[in-house]
Amino acid sequence: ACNEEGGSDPGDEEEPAETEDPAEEEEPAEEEEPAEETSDEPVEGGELIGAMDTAPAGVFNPIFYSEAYEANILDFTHESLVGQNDNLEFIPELAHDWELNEDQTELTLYLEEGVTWHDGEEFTAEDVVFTYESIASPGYVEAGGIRTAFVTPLEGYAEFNAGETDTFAGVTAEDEYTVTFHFAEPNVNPLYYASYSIIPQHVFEGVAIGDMPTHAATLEPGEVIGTGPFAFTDMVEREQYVLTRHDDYWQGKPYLERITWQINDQSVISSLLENGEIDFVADPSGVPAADYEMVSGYDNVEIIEQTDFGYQLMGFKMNYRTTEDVESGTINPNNWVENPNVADQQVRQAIAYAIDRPGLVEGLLYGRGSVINAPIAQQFWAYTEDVPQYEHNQDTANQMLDDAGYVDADGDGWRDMPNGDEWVLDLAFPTGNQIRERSAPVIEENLEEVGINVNLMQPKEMTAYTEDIMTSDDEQEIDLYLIGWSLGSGDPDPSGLWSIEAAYNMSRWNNPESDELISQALQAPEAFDQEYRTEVYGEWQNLFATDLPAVLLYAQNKIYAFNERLNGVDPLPYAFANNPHLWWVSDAQ
Amino acid sequence: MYKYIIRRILIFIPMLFALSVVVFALSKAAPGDPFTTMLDPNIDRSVFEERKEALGLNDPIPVQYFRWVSSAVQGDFGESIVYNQRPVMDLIKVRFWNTIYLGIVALFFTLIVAIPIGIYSARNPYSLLDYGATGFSFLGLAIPNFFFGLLAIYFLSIQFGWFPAQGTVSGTDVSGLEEFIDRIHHMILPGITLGLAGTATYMRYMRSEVLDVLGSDYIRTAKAKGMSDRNVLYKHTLRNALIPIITLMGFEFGVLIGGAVITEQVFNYPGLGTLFLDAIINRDYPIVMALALIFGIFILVGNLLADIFYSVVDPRIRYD
Amino acid sequence: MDVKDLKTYFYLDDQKVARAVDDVDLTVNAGETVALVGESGSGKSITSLSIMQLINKPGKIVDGTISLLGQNLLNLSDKQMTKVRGNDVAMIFQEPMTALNPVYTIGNQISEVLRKHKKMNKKQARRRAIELLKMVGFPRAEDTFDEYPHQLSGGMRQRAMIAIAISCEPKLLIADEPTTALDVTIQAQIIDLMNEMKEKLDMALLLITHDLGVVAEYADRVLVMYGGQIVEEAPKKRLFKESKHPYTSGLMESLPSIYKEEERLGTIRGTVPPAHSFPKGCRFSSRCPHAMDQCFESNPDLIQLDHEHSVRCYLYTDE
Amino acid sequence: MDTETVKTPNNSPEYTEDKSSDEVGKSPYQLALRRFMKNKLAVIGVVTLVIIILASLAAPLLTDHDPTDSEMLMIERPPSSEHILGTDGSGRDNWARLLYGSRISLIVGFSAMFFTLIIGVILGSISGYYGGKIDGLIMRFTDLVLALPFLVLALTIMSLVENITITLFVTIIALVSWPNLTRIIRGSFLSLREQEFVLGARSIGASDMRIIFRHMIPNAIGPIVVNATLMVAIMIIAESGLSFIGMGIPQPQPTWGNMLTEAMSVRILREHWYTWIPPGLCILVTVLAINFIGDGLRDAFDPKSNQR
Amino acid sequence: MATVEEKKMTQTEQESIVKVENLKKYFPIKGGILKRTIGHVKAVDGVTFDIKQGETLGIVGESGSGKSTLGRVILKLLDSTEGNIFFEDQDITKLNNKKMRPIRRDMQIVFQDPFASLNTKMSIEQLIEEPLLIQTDLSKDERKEKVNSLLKVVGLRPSDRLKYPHEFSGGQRQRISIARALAINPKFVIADEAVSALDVSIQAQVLNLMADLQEEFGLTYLFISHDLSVVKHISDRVGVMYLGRLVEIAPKKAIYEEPLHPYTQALLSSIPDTDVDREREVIKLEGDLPSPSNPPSGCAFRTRCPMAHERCAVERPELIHKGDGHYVACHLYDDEA
Ligand SMILES: Nc1ncnc2c1ncn2[C@@H]1O[C@H](COP(=O)(O)OP(=O)(O)OP(=O)(O)O)[C@@H](O)[C@H]1O
Ligand SMILES: Nc1ncnc2c1ncn2[C@@H]1O[C@H](COP(=O)(O)OP(=O)(O)OP(=O)(O)O)[C@@H](O)[C@H]1O
Ligand SMILES: [Mg+2]
Ligand SMILES: [Mg+2]
Ligand code: NI
Repeated sequence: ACNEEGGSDPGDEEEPAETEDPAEEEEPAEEEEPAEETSDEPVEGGELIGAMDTAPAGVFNPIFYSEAYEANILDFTHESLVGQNDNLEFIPELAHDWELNEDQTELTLYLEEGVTWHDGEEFTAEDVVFTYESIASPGYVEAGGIRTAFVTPLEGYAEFNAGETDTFAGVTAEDEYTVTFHFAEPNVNPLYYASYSIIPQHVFEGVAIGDMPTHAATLEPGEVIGTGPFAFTDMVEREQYVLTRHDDYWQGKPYLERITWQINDQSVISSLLENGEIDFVADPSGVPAADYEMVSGYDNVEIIEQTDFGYQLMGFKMNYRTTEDVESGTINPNNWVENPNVADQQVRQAIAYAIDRPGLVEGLLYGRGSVINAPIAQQFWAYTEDVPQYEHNQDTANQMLDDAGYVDADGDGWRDMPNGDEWVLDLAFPTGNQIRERSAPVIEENLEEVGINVNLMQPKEMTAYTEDIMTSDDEQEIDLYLIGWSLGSGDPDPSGLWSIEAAYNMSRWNNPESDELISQALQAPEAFDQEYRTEVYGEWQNLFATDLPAVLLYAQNKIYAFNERLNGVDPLPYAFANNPHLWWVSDAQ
Repeated sequence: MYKYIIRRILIFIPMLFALSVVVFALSKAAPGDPFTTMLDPNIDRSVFEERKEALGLNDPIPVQYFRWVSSAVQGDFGESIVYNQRPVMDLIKVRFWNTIYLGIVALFFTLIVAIPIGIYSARNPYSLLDYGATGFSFLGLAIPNFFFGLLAIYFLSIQFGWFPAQGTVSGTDVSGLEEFIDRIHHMILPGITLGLAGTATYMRYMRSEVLDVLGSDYIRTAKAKGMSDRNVLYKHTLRNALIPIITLMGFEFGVLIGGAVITEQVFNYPGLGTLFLDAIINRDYPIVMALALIFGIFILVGNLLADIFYSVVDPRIRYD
Repeated sequence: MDVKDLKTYFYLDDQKVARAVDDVDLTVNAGETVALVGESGSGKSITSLSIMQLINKPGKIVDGTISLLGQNLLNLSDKQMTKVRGNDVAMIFQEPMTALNPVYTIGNQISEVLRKHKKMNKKQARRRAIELLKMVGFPRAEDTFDEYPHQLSGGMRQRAMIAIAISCEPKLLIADEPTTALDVTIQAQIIDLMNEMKEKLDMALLLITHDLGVVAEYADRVLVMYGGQIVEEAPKKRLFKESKHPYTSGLMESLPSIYKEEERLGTIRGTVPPAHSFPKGCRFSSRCPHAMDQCFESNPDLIQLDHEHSVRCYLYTDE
Repeated sequence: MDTETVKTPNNSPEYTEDKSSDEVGKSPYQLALRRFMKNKLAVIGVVTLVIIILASLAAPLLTDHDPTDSEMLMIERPPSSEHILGTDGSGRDNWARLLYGSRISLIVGFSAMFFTLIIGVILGSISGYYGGKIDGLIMRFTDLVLALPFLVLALTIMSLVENITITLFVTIIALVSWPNLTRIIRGSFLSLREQEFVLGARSIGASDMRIIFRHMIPNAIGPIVVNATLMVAIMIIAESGLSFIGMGIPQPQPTWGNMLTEAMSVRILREHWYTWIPPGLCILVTVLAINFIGDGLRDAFDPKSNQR
Repeated sequence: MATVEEKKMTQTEQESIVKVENLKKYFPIKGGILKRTIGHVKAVDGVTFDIKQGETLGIVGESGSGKSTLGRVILKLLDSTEGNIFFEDQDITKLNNKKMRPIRRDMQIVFQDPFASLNTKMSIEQLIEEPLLIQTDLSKDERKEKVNSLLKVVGLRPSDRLKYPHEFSGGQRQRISIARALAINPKFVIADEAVSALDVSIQAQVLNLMADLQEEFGLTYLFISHDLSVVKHISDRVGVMYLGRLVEIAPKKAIYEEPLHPYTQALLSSIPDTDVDREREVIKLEGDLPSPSNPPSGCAFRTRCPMAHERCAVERPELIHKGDGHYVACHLYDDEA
């Protein structure tokens, strides 16, 4: 259940491997006052209507949900032990304190006391144990769960999952308010594993894991129970999802009485904002870049623009899997077949020079984005600009291609392979993201300007497309592909996307040096030091940008817009909904 | 007449069977299985195999068909692939009535507009209103309904704010009459959009049928009997003119459902049409199959009703 | 009933005018059966429809008077006319298959008239309708009352039509080719029935037909129509024995008989010209074996040969 | 009796009616054409359609732009001398897309009609002519296809294929839209089959093929041609509808339908009329023109019908 | 009168050209819940007769009595249910379409409706040429020649060749139909109500033409009509049909002067005649023609017969010869035989 949202919403992106997407549901318990705040005192009461362009599929259970629209609801209803702040550092949430042992194999967290679930029950360490046990339990994957990455490094996972033991040794409750995570091996970023949203044991106890996805407490308003500031109380399916204030919220009663998510077509959202029918539009799509100008002209609307937590890229299909491997589902680099069309590093670099990335940002993104050079979210401490930049330069590109021997041998106006063979690059791209779709012909044109014959392939719908690139990459047809990743905020580790054997390594980039660096960055105990990791990741990013399995194109800006009557908004780098209990509206009666 | 109806119903059953076979065959023609879309590399392939085995996807096709049909008869269409294994029936339930209501509004609009205007046109051919109606029906047939929908949203909803642009209700806290009015208010634009083409068609049909009937011998007889114009129109003309229209109405169900796929999309209306389209895009075949079957049943029942109604209106059909 | 100078024209698309009925005079007295004969397209039906004022666009009654019991029907309003139709004048049409509304029962269609003109209530109308059905020879009249037209045979439908027509005991019954679509044995029944009803109710009967046999059998007086005009008028016997107009004679000649043995039939060459392009002079001139120069010049008037016989032909202008 | 027996000399030519001379010797097709030409709306329809077809053929002469060429820095530009109708969201020239789009819209409309017509004529004539079992079989099959709405069936089939090309698109549309035409043709054939002239043809020993092609199809030509014409209009609309929901001819190939999908935003509707009005109008005008022609044909072939 | 005499002579010498034996044609009636065949319309129910070379056999009967069906079955435009059809001593009952083709040269049909029996989309030339094209291998010029001569024969101008049916009146169209039927020199022509739709004056023209052609080409006619006077005028022998059965068949004179069957008598008496002086006694028949799907038992006519007795209800009368080629199917004459 990878959740590429292939829908019609422009600007929506794919999520990468599960290792990277959990942070979405985290609420850092940041105590600082909202940044750009008016001097007015917050008032209690009032309601808010938010818009999203696609309805949630309907699974409101943190351990089973799969997409950003469901996350929009869960962001308000469920909480984790730890959250993240603006700098992506972990901060206390349901756990007010924690301790780590020397070799980072044991993490003990001390929970807030007096936290109540929406139904009034008390939140305890047992709930935490229950949540992790559920994810680790046999049958979880079969039931459709995709969050095993949070439990695999924990001690005893394999045995518990195989049904060999009855108790999960990975997470244990020391007492009612103390819980310990036991890692099988020293862990570089243990808090990340403690950042998963907690579900109530008293509600799900006795429910077989296989039944959980269809249980009322997963699906139905009023039955979905969390500890968050708002409870999911009502819905008109596919139209309205109502969140009502949790009066006993442990961080204090939220100001707003009610927040309603309304599903509106992208085409009308901007105008609904203008006439005040909706109050905010945020994740996952926000306001389309094209509408920025128009929306910013509305007197009653404020805009927050920030870099997206992800990037778009054009990958080079450097190797193909063999048919047998595809059929058996194995990923074995030793069997891979090299793609001669893009095998030459110099050629890949030349292509990078040939693409006018600032132009893309300026044109297709209406300037609302940035060129990105390394495959780590810009907001992370690990990101570095200190890599080869490939500024748009056709002369350089031409020069490099000439040097590499890719010249027009037969005089047809297109460059040929050094051995004189025809050189045609097949560029594949998916439908769904309008901007990306539009970038394909632009890239084609850019490359043709330096004499590279590019064949634009028929765009496919997202699911079919990823299937082509990932699972049937033996067809040996695709040379270039477009894809976008939105990244998790928990840890910058790029292994899910770029380690050699990662399924999402769509380029089939086979550079042992890269794997070496990636694992080095996670190597205990050196990696306990963030400085060290920063350094290693810097090196890796350099390697990436030099060897260039993909040209990173741009990172689109998220454009959040909300009615000025809404106060207290303080988005995180990766999410709009941050401390919604502090939101208030100036016109509440 | 009962015989006729019974026969009509008996024909319905093999059609239903054939329909289910077609739907099933179509879904089996789909490349891959539900799990090819589950790309998650962290899940072991053998898990898929187990689940396939458990779902019986490796059984012989007739066995699979039989299982599908027998559970479908009990209202169990399996689980959605994309919507996190939610039972297909649950997903359909929520949207089913929305589409039915929308269809009713569209049909209501169609009839309420098309029939009186069609009659008027036929009785006053080449009058101003007749030309107007003809112009309207030409335009109504020439404008793609999504385009009409977009224009309607833009002008009537956004510029003038007369109607809500989307959804079926404004909020969750209204009830009773208020809710009813609210729902109707929400359905007007999509209803008109959906009914537009039908209105145009029926207006023309009605006109030509009434003209036809007005020229027939028995109308001359009625006039020769000294019947008043009103009587001639309401008693002798209408019933005869409506007979062919009723037959057409059977087909209208199909048109409405097809139209609903697009119209619901335009208005972001949570009905079966949007569900179907989502399922198609996501290749969520359990939903596609269930909906195709349901749509087929709609149409078959529509035809059945039309035929039965037809036999009520036209005595000639009753005894054959 | 008296019809004078009746002119009904059709204004066709291309500026042509079809003079379907042109200067027709016709009188029907009470208790009398008058036959109107002529070939197809000679204007018989239009004459009768004009009397009923059931001419549809693009046709129009251009001129003339139609007086029924001294009242000029052409001066009546639409509403007044609906009171006359079916009540004072009734009509039977040629096609029994299509002249009844297929979706209503026979009974319904009869009682409708009674309720309208005789202001009967439902029950009375039903009783009377069943009486009428019996009168026109339905043995199971009660059942027939609830039957639909498609359940009846052609002859039965025509009888039902007659029942409708006589239900209000009209002064004048117009029968436009009432038996053409029926078989001879049924035809005999129907015409007998009409005559019987005529006698019983003392109606005037205008019988329109192209079958000279029927005319010979049942009419009192005969009018021969050609090209929208009456070309000869005479009592039946005189017409058959001493027809004057070449057209009438031609018709007689061309009719095979079961009692005579003729080797060859006489014929009239050519066909009836369409109503929008009659020859300039006498309308029959193009087919007439006796046509003289004069005939191609102008159309002769109807000449009164004696008090009961008149003819429209230049052959007799001198006499 | 003194009147002479009037005899027509047996072998002498008959008097024939005076027809206006221009109608003499005109075949029914010529007469239909004359009636058609008298119908003002229909003629306007033909002229309009011819202009549109010519424009689409002459597209390269009317614009220098490539309809699939994106100019990244020329996105959503208002009309200028360079871009007569401005550019779309991918920086492609709207005018060029309109012209080239007409090609695809027309190709889709006409070729779908053509395929449908072939299927419809073959199945309909077999069914209507031979009747009996084969008729029953074909009609049940037709009913079955009709039991699923056009769009639902088309979408379902489209979801089965991965790469939608124009040919495939047209094929799918034709595969789901033949039943109506088949029924119409069968209906005509069924009634023609019992007509005396068909019996007459059989009585002189004409073969089935001859009867179908020489006698029945020409006499069913009215409904066939009319419905085929209207089919083109329906197909053009269907293409635009499918494009709208993203299941039509894929970008960057221009069609009027997928040009219109750009209008799925209030901003475009409000500020960029030049992006959506032209394709919208083109669909409207083309479909209107075709419907006018269809109506004209109906009246021309069947002057009695009073449909307008 | 000489011609008539001659004809009579030749006729007796000639062998029969068409012979039908116990011919039956049942149309199934579908009904019931499953649309099964629940009965049959016995359109033609056991008809036996023969037609001699060069003669005209008239068939009369009321609407629905099976006249047209009989004609179509003989031409094999419809398949017979039972019985045999011989054409020139060849049994054609079981021949398939292909084997029939050469035989179709010799048998032709002219239909009732002059508006429906010509393909309006073909010119007169194409129409008349079509049989030549199918049945002969004449060259184009020869065919043209032949078309011209045929048009002359039926009294149309060669210049009419290029016209289309809609430009002709009913009588002229009927002439065209006749020309078309004659194109391949058939020996046997069925005229199914060929003049019924025409006005009397036109009807006379066509009847005369048919008589002339018979003389000229030595044709044999099966002349179907419901009009007794017309049948009398043209036929040599006349058969009377009632509900799919032949109730009487005899030379013309015998039928019209001494009809035997009560139905024939009634039929004759109900024809209105133009002879205004003749006093006739009309035998009025009660009721309508019963439905051919459910004919009365025994003698089908008994329900309307003024002389019916018990036997008529049980036993179906067979055609019996009453001498001089006069056959009748009625129990009144059984015992006399
Ligand atoms: N609606 C019409 N439009 C134009 N001409 C008409 C119309 N109705 C009748 N006519 C013309 O009027 C003439 C007389 O027609 P009418 O129906 O009275 O003939 P008829 O004597 O009743 O013939 P038939 O025996 O066929 O019924 C015909 O030549 C016909 O062409
Ligand atoms: N194709 C058919 N299917 C079913 N019944 C038929 C068919 N053709 C004829 N019949 C029936 O067979 C019977 C004889 O019909 P046929 O046409 O031979 O009568 P007819 O004597 O020619 O009558 P008419 O004088 O009306 O032409 C009728 O009851 C008719 O309903
Ligand atoms: Mg008439
Ligand atoms: Mg017949
Ligand atoms: Ni995933």
